[in-house]
Amino acid sequence: MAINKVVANVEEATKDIKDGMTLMVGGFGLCGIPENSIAQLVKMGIKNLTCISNNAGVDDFGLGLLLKQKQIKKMISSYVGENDEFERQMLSGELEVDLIPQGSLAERCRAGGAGIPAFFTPAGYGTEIAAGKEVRVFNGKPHILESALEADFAIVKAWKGDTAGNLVYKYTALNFNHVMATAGKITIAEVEELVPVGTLDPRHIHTPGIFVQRIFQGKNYEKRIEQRTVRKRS
Amino acid sequence: MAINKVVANVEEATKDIKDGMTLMVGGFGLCGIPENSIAQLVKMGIKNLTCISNNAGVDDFGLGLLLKQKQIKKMISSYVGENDEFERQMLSGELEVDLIPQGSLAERCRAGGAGIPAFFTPAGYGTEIAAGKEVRVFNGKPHILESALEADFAIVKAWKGDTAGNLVYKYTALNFNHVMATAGKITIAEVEELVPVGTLDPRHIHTPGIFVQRIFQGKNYEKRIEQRTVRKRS
Amino acid sequence: MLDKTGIAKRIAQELRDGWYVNLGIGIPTLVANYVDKNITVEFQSENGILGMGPFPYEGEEDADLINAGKQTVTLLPGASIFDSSMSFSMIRGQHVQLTVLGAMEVSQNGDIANWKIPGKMVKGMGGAMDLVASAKNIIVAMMHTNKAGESKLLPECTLPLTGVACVTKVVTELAVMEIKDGAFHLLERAPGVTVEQIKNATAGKLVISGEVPEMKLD
Amino acid sequence: MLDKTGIAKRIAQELRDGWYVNLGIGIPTLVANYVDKNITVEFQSENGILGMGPFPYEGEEDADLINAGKQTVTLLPGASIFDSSMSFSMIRGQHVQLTVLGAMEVSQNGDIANWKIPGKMVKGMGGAMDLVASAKNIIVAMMHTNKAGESKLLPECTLPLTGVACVTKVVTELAVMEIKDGAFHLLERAPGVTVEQIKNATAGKLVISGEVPEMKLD
Repeated sequence: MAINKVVANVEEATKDIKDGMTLMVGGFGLCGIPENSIAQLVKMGIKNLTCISNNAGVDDFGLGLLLKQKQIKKMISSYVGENDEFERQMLSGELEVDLIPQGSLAERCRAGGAGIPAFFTPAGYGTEIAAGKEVRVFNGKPHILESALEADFAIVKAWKGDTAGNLVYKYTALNFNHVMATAGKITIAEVEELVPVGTLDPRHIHTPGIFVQRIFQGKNYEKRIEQRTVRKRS
Repeated sequence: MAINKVVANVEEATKDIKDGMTLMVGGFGLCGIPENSIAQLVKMGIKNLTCISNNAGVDDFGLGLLLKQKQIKKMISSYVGENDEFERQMLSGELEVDLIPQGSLAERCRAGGAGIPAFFTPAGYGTEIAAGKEVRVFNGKPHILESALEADFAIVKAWKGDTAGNLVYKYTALNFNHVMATAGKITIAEVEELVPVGTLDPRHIHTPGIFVQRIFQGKNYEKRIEQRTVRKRS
Repeated sequence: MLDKTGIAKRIAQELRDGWYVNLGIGIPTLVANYVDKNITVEFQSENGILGMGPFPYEGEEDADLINAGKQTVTLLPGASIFDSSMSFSMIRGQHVQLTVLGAMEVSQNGDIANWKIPGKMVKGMGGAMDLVASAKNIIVAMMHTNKAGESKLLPECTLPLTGVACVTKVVTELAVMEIKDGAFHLLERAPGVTVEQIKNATAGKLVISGEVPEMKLD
Repeated sequence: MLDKTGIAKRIAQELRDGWYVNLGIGIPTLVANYVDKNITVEFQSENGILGMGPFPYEGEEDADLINAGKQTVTLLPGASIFDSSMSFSMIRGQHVQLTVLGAMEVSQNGDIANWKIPGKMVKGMGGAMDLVASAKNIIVAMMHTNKAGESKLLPECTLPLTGVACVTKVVTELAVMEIKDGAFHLLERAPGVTVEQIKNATAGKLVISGEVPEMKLD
């Protein structure tokens, strides 16, 4: 049989997350975010968190909920645009912010999971992002050295997951969830549908269970849409 | 509609492969190798090839067919064990061989496709593989700097592919085929089954069509098994 | 003079059959509406889509299917979905033929500034730094001057850079310019716009060779 | 003294519930046959399998489903398939808890040589260098001496290295040894083998503390 990663609920999954820890939180905007786990972190009232997440949610949803309670000390993100409370805390100096090019953020998470401590990328060369970083020219083009990111916990959201921790994501909810799942010392996956092993096609698994330490059946997903754009039927 | 990558046949797919070029050839052992394209390269009689491939085939199949015709000048591989002609050419000095740790080979191909010119890995530190390579310590552990690999042509074999070049592999025939597909200046995919766009689930595509320049319906796959191991029914 | 739609239409003329294209937020997004019917291009969205389609019909929005601007979108036949690291492998590895994005400033050297104004709230660069550092062909869509009437085409950028020596063309409400050899080379005038107007609105070095044609838009 | 099966059985006792394990070719492969029924482990094969099962029944072999030794295998429920770069992400990223592999020489410092003999045909290191450079827990399964009767447990390896200071335990036909502080620490004797025999067969520094128990095999 496969290794069983199932925990009873969000409380058990997150029980040992502590003040001051570094968390990776999957999602892009509000798409594919671990809603249940974020709500539980709010409830637990853990403080001084460093959150690595592409975005910072909106005022009343996603990581915005943790920001409102001032539980986050530092955000490591690529874009944090839709959040007034974030802006207030950042401008007042309450919140540290480390902005990273989105591709470098993704690659640094992947590197963290893949045992690659550092790599060269052209992104950010010649900008303030490159300050203090090693520059090296390859094929006539300057690159900067970026380092791997790791986290005490990676918290991701998947569409379907099996008891062995294998994960499948729905459409663009894949985004940062997969790379972050690989980079947590402990990775927690909440899923819309927890299925028995043997249900998911071995060829179609996005995140193999080896990267996931805990999985639980999530509930009451709101799946809020940030920018509802539609066209008229002609 | 999607961009159409279909070419009529193996002749058209390979027509501009020339003497002295560097080719990546997908597969692991004889599993998932581009049989049609290899046969065509033999027929074309192209010489002085540098082949990047995890293995070198066997005497009468896979890249062994190119070796027999002395079409390969240099092999870049991780394991070349099952081939007497290879051994003869290597020991006589006719064939250059660059042996690379398998994980570094995979990562160097991925890096080539991903615009990462170099990365640090612990693999090979303290061995002859590290000769002449930069060593740097991260988290107390020494790593060596490895560079990206690219190829004039990457030739891969998939199970199903659509006209837009999207590829799905069958089980472990995935192996090096995906990373190599991303790293060719021109990538040729031969498939067991060429299907219309819209047939493959967008969530289950292993190699997005953007990496594939030419795709064709292969034929007469032999799919030889190198080590047939079975158990008795009890 | 062009409106935003006009700029998008003109940029759409730059697209070539078989290209993969990444469109930024704002005017660049509009480019998708004006692709020549005789060519096929596929749109890449850096959050993980290739083969992105138009907005969904009302009632068919899926919270799990958005573009990099967080807008609900659809998939065209032949589309694929992938994770953020593979998405930027495509971008960094130069598999995307064209990137179109907005800017606050562009220099005659091809430097671009579009992510940060000192003293103002910084929202972040998103994928812009990866895109401009990687793509071989980068077209900037923007207004020629800012709200104060000052040129956004400069000898050197004054704002923090997003990337250096990377922009290949700029399309504004006034003109199409190519950037090479440390100068803006005027290729086309917008309908009704004079070379003089463009000169006056361009602070960076502007090269004008012979007669400058007026752009043709359908 | 143990035969190959005995070595595999003894190594199987090192497995812990919930571990992912990579088994090399030869004796290590046999370990899979002796896993305690009360624990669950999953086997990783570096060509791209997690949850590898036993050989297929005759007639059910699939050329597209092989292990790193190119042998036809099966998948267990919960298995997953992935490409070579993700496979080595698992290995390099230390997600695999235990690697078991064969060796030609092991030094008292934990260095291992198992891929090349100067003057002989070199077949390549395959994934061995990545595995030994990455795994936290590396057990070597091998014979204590070579065919000439010379010890393979040495002060220093004489053959080209595969990795440095990485082997944690060695299990041979004679003994189980832990490597730490620059020495082989004798943990267990094989049935019927004396400490003297092990001493004589070990060229590297061997530390013996108190009574050395005989290993227990079912």
